[in-house]
Parts: sequence; structure tokens; C-alpha cells
Amino acid sequence: MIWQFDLIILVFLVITAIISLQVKDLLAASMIYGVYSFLMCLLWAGMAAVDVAFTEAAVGAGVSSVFLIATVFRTSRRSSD
Amino acid sequence: MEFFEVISAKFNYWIYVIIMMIGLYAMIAKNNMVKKLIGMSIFQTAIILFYVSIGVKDGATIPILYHDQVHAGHHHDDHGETAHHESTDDHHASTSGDHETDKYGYPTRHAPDVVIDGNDFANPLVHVLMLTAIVVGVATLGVGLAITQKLHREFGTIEENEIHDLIKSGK
Amino acid sequence: MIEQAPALILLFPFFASIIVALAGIRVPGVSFPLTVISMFASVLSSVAVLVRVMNDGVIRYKLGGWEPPMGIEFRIDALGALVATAVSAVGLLAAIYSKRQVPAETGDRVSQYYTLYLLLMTGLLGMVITGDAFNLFVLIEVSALTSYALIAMGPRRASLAAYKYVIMGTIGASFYLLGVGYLYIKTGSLNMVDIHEQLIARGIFDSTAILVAFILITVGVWIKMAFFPLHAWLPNSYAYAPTTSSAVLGPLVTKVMIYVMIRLTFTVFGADYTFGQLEWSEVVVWMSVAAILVGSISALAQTDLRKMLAYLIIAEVGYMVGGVWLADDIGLIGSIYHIIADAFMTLCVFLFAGIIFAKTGKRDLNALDGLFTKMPLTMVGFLVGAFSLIGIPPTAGFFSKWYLIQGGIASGNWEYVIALLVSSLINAVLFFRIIEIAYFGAKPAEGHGDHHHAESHDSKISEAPLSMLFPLLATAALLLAIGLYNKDIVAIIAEFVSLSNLGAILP
Amino acid sequence: MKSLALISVVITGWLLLSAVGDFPDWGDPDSPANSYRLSQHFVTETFHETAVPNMVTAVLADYRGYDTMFETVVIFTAGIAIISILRVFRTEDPGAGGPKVYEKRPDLIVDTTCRLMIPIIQLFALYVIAHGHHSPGGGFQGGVIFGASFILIALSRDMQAAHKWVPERRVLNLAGIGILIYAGFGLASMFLGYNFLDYAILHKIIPATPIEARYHSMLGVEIGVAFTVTAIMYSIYSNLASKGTMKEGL
Repeated sequence: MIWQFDLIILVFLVITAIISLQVKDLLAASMIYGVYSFLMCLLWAGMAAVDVAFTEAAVGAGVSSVFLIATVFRTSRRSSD
Repeated sequence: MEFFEVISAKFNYWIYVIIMMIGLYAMIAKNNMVKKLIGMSIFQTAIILFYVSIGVKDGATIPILYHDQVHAGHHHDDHGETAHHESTDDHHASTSGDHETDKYGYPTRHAPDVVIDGNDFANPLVHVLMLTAIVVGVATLGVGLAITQKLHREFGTIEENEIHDLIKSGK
Repeated sequence: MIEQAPALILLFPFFASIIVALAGIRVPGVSFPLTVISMFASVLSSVAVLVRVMNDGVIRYKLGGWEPPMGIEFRIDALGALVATAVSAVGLLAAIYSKRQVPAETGDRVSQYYTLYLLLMTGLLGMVITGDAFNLFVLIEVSALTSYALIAMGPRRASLAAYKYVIMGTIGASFYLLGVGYLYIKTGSLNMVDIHEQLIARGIFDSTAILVAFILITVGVWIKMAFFPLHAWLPNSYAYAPTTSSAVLGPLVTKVMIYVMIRLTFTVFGADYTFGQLEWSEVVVWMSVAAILVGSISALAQTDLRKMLAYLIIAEVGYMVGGVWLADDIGLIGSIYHIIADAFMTLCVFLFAGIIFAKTGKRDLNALDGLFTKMPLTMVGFLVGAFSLIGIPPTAGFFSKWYLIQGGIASGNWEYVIALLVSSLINAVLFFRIIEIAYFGAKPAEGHGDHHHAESHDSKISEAPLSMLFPLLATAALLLAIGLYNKDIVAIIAEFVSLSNLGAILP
Repeated sequence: MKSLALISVVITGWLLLSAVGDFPDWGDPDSPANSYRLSQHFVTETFHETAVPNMVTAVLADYRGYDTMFETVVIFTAGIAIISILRVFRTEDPGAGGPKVYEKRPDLIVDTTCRLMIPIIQLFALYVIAHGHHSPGGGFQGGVIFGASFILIALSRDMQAAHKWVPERRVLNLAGIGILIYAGFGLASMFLGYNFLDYAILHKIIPATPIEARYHSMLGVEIGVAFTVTAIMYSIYSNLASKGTMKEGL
């Protein structure tokens, strides 16, 4: 794979990870976690791990985000930290 | 460019540590239970990134055989001879050991003429392991969220310190 | 069928769990008998395997017929077979006890409870017999997920404890997974024996990555077993879970993790590396001394019976970790012997706590007021367990402590010996306090317990029903038997210890 | 707590980084992990031994089939665990539903789009399951996509509509049957005299050579995984989205 792309995605990964943990709105945090998972999936696809990328796209970016959003809707959207 | 090559030799491993520490910090330090679980997912994905990085090989492709390799294998029964010749042209080594059968007459190797170079394909083992790890991750996330909702049902909040206060005040 | 016995150890509870999940939801009544039958079959399979291991040596069972390291294998040596027998026996006894309590404590979740229970047993038994480092991770997660749920089924505070357990347990398991990754990147293998051979063949024992892998794996396993600085999740989890859950989690989860630590230390890294090359034994023994003292002293401060027992588990974990890191043959024998003994004595006292809770509805020690006359058989069973925890002969606890102390003396770790004796003394104080309350009655005190439970039950308290009494008394009998047949059990353990190459590296 | 977290993070991070220098270069084909016979065997021999071109599927379902069985069990456990933790069987607690999200109005555009999309999603899921031997995918991925299609029904209309398709009891049946299919392949090979999960012996009951028996059994096993994953993914969603009441979704 092309290491420049790799590096760019990795930097974005760090940024999204920090944002999703810092933002006070849990719904936004869940969405950005979905973005994080999707970037991760791109990275793995680039590393020739297609099956893992496929799974992460379905599970991480898809179902996990839905689970998180369902919980946020059912509990509370604000977070103190 | 040499400087970049030195960096590119290892930077995946460095950044996986950074992502993982972000997740770990959130798991320990955050108060909000959903935030903790997001941190947990980030922590686990970082480990998966580490494993996937182990399996990368320069110049290798995805661990699925090329179409013509499979093709040669599947039509082996009909066109065994041609497949045989094609492969011996490319790889002169694989002549012996064809069509071995066990004592019941079943072939011991499928499509023995197809020659696969070990360095053409990425390491499939780590991918298998990480499929399992992703599944474990989503299962843990689901259970964690269910417990969070149960706590919200019982205490009306998802902040850990508030729950501690409620328990201390005897509610 | 005897060739298949290794797989059957875990396939019985595994299949039973699925059948309970499918059938139990329609007919809740089938859950309990199926659980007991499958656990009994599992005990029989483990005994068969133990006998075979003692006759023929290590059993290797290739799953899927693939030659290791390509496929996954079960690798059962004397230690594995012994621990598997103990685990399945504890599982059987705790299952029998749960007959009445599960409907009482979990309401209409009977079939889910037994499904999770059997899956927990599957996970624990699988951890004991597997020979593959990654497979161990998967099974750790199976047993962890079931434990979270079994704890969270309890009342209010149990959920919070379960949440903390989820976070800590995931950190532990992830550290373990990461450690396996570090081993894999350096050796390219996942089979435990093969990793060890590769470590030797490649000569990479002094590599930093292997050192970090060792630290990660050890710390990960320590988190899962609640070793001293990492124990915060345990007391509340076991104290507030349903009594049936803590009766199986308390004895088994920490013990199996200690078994895993021994397995990884000796099979994957090897005694030479752990105790010869790394000179950390002193530090870990001091940590275990701290664990023993903190556990015992915290137990002294508790008024809640099950919380007190949970702190005792932390002290017991200190015994066993310390016993392994004494780096001494006899200490290791004592440690392994203590895994077996402690599984049963913890079961014994947790069953007792469960019976008291079921009968009086109270959690604190004052619930025991004058129970000697009301339920004498229960108290007899409890006394055996308590004596074993204190270490009074001829119970199992005495002999395990005897070996541990001998190991401590032989390796010159006097601080460990002293901690062990102090802890035994504290246990004596603890349990004689309970015996005093139960025999002479409690001082009139304002009950801090759950008021809504504490209606005038006292007059109606009588002997526990047979489904609770039988496992308690059977456990007590087993404790005496393990103590009396200590020579035979030590002979089995010595079979493993002699292969561990521990004697050779000592100065 | 924050300082404790910082200390532990710094120590762990330093520990992990200190080992990075000891790793082989990223992408090095000669690193121990990539050149050891384990990985090499999986690359070069999988096709000859199992006739499956996708090595990941073959290793997942056959060489490490025992792991994968427990991976399915993990999912199953999670489903049962969430039911046992969260599900409210009796409606004695009216506040159990949590804050009311919003009144559900049938939306023409959303409803029509989902009507069109859902069959396509399900068809794609079946393709992913069935074609896992030749392309990326397999039981797990296909199962998640299939489960997602039910989640989409529940999201676009309401949970009762989805319950008409997959009532709770049917979900649990599907999940259990999925694992039974998987373990049944293992048990069948055990009864025929081989070890657990050794599919090769199944050529005695399906008309195929031992290698083809492995190939076909892997498909069966993947279908079992897909059953369980589909069912449990929907079950987890429906529990989390209704806070255990199974009354109304998001």
C-alpha cells in the first residue's frame, strides 16, 4: 500500500478518536466513533485485510454506532466530560 | 526520501500505541459510562490495528487466490493436462506429486498443479484472529451498553460519580 | 469414545447450554435437570481424562484433525486434568445448590441464567484444557461475558459492580491479547508449546518485545484474577451478585485465572525465563504479601458476610501468586494444591452465605444470630469450610498452607511465611467471630441490613432444604477428603512440577 | 482518578513503545510472523487442502474452526446476556421505557426508500454469506448485514413492524439453531469417528471427496454463523433501542 495514504489516515484516526472522546454531546460522539471505525476500515482495506475491513465496516461503522445511538437516545445525551 | 523510509518502517506501530493510549485513558478517567465504552472500543480497535499491521507484506495482495489460479484448479478434472502444462511452463519444479490419492482413492491434494507463492499474499492468520476480536469487541460493547441502560433505569443517570453519590446518600 | 473424552469435558455443558436456551424458554423446568446432568457428565469425562493422563502422560487432542501448530489442540497434562476435574465438580455442586435460589433471585430469567451458567462452565473448562494462546483469549471472553451478565442479574448495586468489571475485565483481556500479539510478531506461532520451542530456537529470550509480552500477559491475567493493586472490581461484584452466581464465580473465575498464569508461565515462557532470567520474584512475592495483608485486613472490617468472603478471595489469590513466584518446587506444589483446595473451600463458604441469605434475607453478620441450634447441619458444613480457610488439620486448607509455608522457608522468603501466618490468624478471628454470633447470639444492635427483608423471619428459620444442604455437606466432605488424600493429589501435581524444570534453575 | 489514569497510560505507553524498536519492519515479508511455517502453510497449502480460494475463510472455518465456533458463542452469549440484564418481562415499571423519544409518524419517503432497499440488502447479505469462499465475506459479515436489514425495518417503521417478521422467540430459536448447525458439523464428525470439527470424514454422508467435504462443510458452518449473528444483532438492537421493553423502538 501507499504509505502516504496510510499516514494521512492514521493522523485522521488519532484526530477522530480524540474528538469522539472530547465532545460533550454523546450523539455526536457516537457519530464520530462511526467515522473513526470507517477510517479504520479504509486503513485495513489498504493493508490487504479485506475480510477484516468488511467486518469492521459492517460492525464498527454500522451496528456498533447504531447500538451506541440507541443507548444515547434511551438514556441521556449530555455528558459531563 | 530515506528519512521517510525509516519512519515508514515503523510508524504504524507508533500510532497504534497512541490510539490505544487515548482509548485506555478514556476507559479509566472518563465519568460518563457511554464515553468509557467508546474508549473501550477505540482501545480494542487499536489492538486490532496492531495485529493487522503484523500481517502486512510488501508486494503482497489480499489473501484470496487469483482468478486464473482458481480457474486452473476448478477445471482440473476436465482439462487436467493443459493446466499441468501451463504450470510446468511457469514453475518447473512441480512435476512430481501430482494426483496423489489416499488408500480409498480420494485425492490428498486439491488441484496439485496450482503453485502458490507464499509471498504473493498477505498473512491470512492475523485476519482470522482479528475477525474474532472484532466480534468479541462488539459483544462486549453490547453488554456494556445494556448494563449502562440498566443503571440508568435504576439510578436515572449515566455519570459514574453521580451514581456513587446516590449510593452513598442511601437512595 | 474414550479418545473423545477431552472434547466431551466441555461439549456436554456447551450443548446443554444451547438446548437450555432453546427448550428452557418454553419449559423452564428442564433447565435445572439438564444443567445438573450435563455437569455430571462433564465431571465423569474429566475424571476419565485424569485417569488416562496419569497412565499415559500428556493427551493432545487435535481439533479438526489439523496438526498443531496449524490447527488448535487441547493439551491436557496432569495439572490441566486435575484442575478440570475440580472445576467441573465445583460447577456441579454449585448447580445443585442453585435449584431453588435461581427462581427466587432472578425471577423469570431461569432459562437465561442456566444458559449463561453452562456457557461460563464451557469457557472455564475450555481455558483449562486448551493448548492455543489465542483460543485462550476467546474463551476468556466467553467466561467474562457470562460473568458480567451473571453479576448484573443481581439487585441495584450489582449493576454498577458489573459495569466496573466490564471495564477492568476488558482491559485485562485486551492486555492479554496484546501480549499474545507481541509473542506472535516475534515467534510467528500461536500454539503454546510451539511458541516456547520457537523462543528457544530463535534465541530471543533477551528481546525487549518478549519482555513486554511477558509483562502484558502477566498484568492482564492479574487483572482478571484480582491480584492486589488490580483487585478493585472484585469485592462489590461478588458481594452484590445473586448468591447462586457468586457461588460459582467466587470459587472458579479467580482460580482458573491462576491456573492460566501457571500455564503461561511454565508452558509458554518457561521457568528458566520467568524465574532465572527475570529477577523479579522478590518483587512479586512482596506484592503478594501486600495482597494477603490487604485482603485479610479489609475482610476484618466488613460486616457484610459475602463482602468479607470476597476480600478473603483477594487474600487467597495473594497466597497462590506468591506461592508460584517463590520459584520453589514445594511452593509451586502448594500453590497448585491451594487452587484445588481453595476452589472447594470458597465454594463451601459462599454456599453457606447463600443459604443464610435465602433463609434470613439478610446480608450482614448479625443474620447468623443463634443459628447453631436452628440449622445445625448447615453450620457443620460451614465449620469445615471455615477450618479449612483458617488452616486447621485435617482439612485441605491445612495441607496447602503447609506446603506453601515450607516453600517459603525453603526459598528464604520469610515475609511471605509471616504474611501467611498473620492471615491465618486473621481468618481465625473472623470465623470465630461468626461462630460466636451463631452459637451465643449477636449483641443487640441496630440492623443496618435491608429493612424490607428483615420481617420476623427469625422464628421460622429451620434447616436448609436438601438441594442446598447436599452441596454444602458434599463440599465439606470433599474438603476433608482432599486433605486426607493429600499424598495422592500431591503425586499428581508433582508429575507436572517435575516437568516444569523449576529445580534446575535454583541457585 | 485522572492522575491515576494518566500515570497508568504513560507507563503502558512507554512500555509498548519501548518494544517497537524490537519489531521487524512494517511490511517485511521475512518477519517471523510472515515467514514462519504457520503463515506460509496457510497461504500455500490452504487451496490444496480445502479447495477454498479465500484463505481467510478456510482458516477461519476449518483450521481454526474451534475458535470460530466460540466466536459465534461469544455473540450468542452477548445476546443472552443482554436479555438477562435488560429485558423487562413484566411491565410493572411504567418508567422503564426511559425518556420518550418522539412521536412516531409514518414518513412516506423513508418508508418507500426502505421498502426498496431492504430486499436488496437482504439479497446482498445472502450473496456475502454464500460467496464467502471466493470473495471477502462469509457468515459473520453476511449475518451482520442481514441483521441490519431488520434493524432498518425497526428504524424506518416501528419495532412492532419488525416484530411481525422476527418475534422475540423466533430470534432466540434462530440464534440457538445457528450454533447447533455449527456444532452439529463437529458432532457429526465425532460420531463418524474423527475428532471434533474434522469435516473431512463427512464425505461418508455427503457425496464428495474428503477435500470437497471440507469445502461444503465450511459453507454449512458459515450458514450457521450467519443464523446466529443475524438473530443476535437484531436482538441486541431491539433490547437496547426499547430499553428492554420491546414495545417501541427509536
